[in-house]
Amino acid sequence: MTHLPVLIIVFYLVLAFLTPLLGRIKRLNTGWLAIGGTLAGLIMAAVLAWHVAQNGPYSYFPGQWQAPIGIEVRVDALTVLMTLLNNGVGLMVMLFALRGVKNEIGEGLTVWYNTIFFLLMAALNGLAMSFDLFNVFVFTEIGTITACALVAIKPKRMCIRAALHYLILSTVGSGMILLAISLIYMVTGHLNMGFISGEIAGAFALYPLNIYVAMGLFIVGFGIKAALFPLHIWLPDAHSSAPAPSSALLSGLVVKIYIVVLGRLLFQMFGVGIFENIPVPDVLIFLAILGMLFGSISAMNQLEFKRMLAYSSVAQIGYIFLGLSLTTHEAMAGGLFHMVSHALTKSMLFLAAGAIYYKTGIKKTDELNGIGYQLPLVTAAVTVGAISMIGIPGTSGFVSKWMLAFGAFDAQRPLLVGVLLISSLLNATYYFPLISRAWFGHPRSSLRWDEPPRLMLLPIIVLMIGNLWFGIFPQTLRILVVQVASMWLP
Amino acid sequence: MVNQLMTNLHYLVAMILFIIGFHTMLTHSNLIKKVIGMNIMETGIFLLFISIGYVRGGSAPIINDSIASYVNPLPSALILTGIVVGVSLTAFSLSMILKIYHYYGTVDSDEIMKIKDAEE
Amino acid sequence: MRDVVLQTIAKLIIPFIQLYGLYIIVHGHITPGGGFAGGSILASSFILYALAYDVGDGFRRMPRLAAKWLESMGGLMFVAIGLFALVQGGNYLTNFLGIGNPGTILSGGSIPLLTIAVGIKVASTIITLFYHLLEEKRHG
Amino acid sequence: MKGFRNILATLLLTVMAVLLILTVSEMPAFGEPGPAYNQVARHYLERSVQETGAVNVISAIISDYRAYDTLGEATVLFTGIAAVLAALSAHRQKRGGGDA
Repeated sequence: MTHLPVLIIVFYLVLAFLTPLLGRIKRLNTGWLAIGGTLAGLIMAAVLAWHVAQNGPYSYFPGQWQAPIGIEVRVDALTVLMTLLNNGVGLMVMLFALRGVKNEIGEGLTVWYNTIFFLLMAALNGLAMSFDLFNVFVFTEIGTITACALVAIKPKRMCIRAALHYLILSTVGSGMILLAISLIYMVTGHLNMGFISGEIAGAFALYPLNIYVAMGLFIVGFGIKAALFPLHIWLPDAHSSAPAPSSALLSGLVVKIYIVVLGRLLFQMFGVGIFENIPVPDVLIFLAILGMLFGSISAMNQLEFKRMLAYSSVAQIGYIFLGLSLTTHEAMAGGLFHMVSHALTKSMLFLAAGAIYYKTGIKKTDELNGIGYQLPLVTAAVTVGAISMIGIPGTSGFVSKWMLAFGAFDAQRPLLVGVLLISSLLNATYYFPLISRAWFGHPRSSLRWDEPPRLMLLPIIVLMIGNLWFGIFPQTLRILVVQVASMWLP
Repeated sequence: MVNQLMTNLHYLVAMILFIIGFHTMLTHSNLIKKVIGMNIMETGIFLLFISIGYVRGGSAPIINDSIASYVNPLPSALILTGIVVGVSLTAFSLSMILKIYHYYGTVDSDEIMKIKDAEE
Repeated sequence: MRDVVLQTIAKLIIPFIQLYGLYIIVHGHITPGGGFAGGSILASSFILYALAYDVGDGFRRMPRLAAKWLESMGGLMFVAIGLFALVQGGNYLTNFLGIGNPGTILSGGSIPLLTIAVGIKVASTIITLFYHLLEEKRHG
Repeated sequence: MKGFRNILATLLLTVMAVLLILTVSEMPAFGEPGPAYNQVARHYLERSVQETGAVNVISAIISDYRAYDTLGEATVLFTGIAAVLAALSAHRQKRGGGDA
């Protein structure tokens, strides 16, 4: 049982190594392998969560070398949260991809698609539990390459350009992360986050610049990968041109894990105490607010549905960063809650966009008139997603914004509540016309009820129910995110 | 400060290499040059990391009774992994540049931007 | 391009390069080197062959399917060695074999095995990457 | 536009270069056993022969003490090849094709 954290990763790796070989068998559809594998991964994550709930957090040491000598794999509330989210959303996306990816990338590439998916899942789960700086770097690289490959795999020239843009910027980010790791290692002599946080006060007294520069490089490096506002320029192209399941994975999971890793580094390794000397949270709050406003305003001007969703992601990432950098329990919990909420909502919206494209070939928002007559269930899901993005009560988006607002009061920054309101209004200005057009617009052609295949519909519905569930019964998730927040704050 | 810089000349050179690589990546529009810049940048970081491990008078960490002092082995071991990561990234970006050249007939990112603008 | 001098020299030195690469891999735990260095040297011999002759000939020497198998097997071997330690009751990737007599080739427990796995992985990956990029360029 | 971008990049890099050089001037001295040469490095050097049996300490680190990283390294290689092959075969025999 204690081996589970590493077993999840090894399991995905074995599947990834086997998939290209099994793909040669004609009758075997590796899509089912992906679904089965992710289901098993989800079960393992659930057992791990149960284990942690019973026995509390623990550390696992591959190779039986204790922490400073070997690598530490940390299993705590954050690991539980992220592994459940990764495997859950991953399973839903793969259910959709069984039918919904061939039409975008072609039959022959599904084997490679599934291979890359398994590698991505290994990297995401690895990042969720890694407690060693260099190990974080290695998994970050696997995540970067696979994320770019998920975009590049679509045979459109737009995609290869977006993927290359993404890869080059991500590489700059990786370089900065490695440089930051070397600066930290130079003055502390450790790579384990726990031991670094023990040494950091002493190192800070002697070599403050090293620590400052390393922190800045970490923020910029992970900020590029997590699309923090001025560093988000790769995101709209990459997320909108990718195949629908890839967009859902990239937007729902990949961006989120880097935010979490950055949070772990800033709050668990550097510690909140260091912010007394340098106002990093204020800078992050400023960037988050700019991102919230800029993302929404850009989203209004987009004609393409997926592009609009991509810009909306920029705004939503702003909310998450806002919550994390307010550094109060409530706000941080709100930011993490919003992260889960956005992962569920945005992946559902991207899958719905994929389903609409699969059924009707529509990509533009102004062609969605009366789509609710043809695809009522998908449109219902889009509606729930939209009102969750706006933050109307009953959805998980409302709960997270409520928590964020309380957190802003806690932090004695009531002005931020106004920013939250303005940003929600901006969200409403582009999501409401979309919904009203979809339900009440004059349909272009047929009125026949014609939903996509059940296997594509199921994940969309499940994600919608998940969203509503956490909106109406937020208590379980709330307990988890509050635990993470109290782990990060003294 | 200059004294300190001269003592840390290895670190300084590594940092300058990092900046050169970064500058190449940001300002050159030729995609191949961007990849070259990426490799220069990585080399700078690798040099910095390796120099951290150096101890004056130390020899390579192959244990032998006749040797008194060794360099710090951990940075070397880590950079071995770093190099492999660099290889994968370079190969992937080169393969994408090949495809970009097939599609657009150029490897200049500014011209590619123009082609996109003309289409939309 | 077919050059007699190049081809003859390549033919002569390729076996030595390969032997050297294998030596570096197998002696990874007692001399400088290891899986990555040895694997690269091994791969360079195949790349030299492809450059001196032709990528098509290169693919005949190292068929795509074999490369695919080797890649997956290198990774799976690594994972399997790690998992074997679980069966032995240790944590994942614990060194489960005896440490032997340090300084000789049969020492270091599972370290040589892991080095060989990495060597296979690195060699096959570099060969495949290079061949495919070369082939793509030829068609392009 | 291009000139503006280059000026911006150069400015940004100048700031970064100054910061990094300042950092270098405050770093632990090169070649001395500084903070990085701590008990962890000593443990590797002093105990690796007894603990792992490998004379080459770097081998001992990459395939025993930190073998989990090496698993990641092997995976990065596999990822690289999967990504390259996916990108190459996705865009085969389609030249100059537009975005339809």
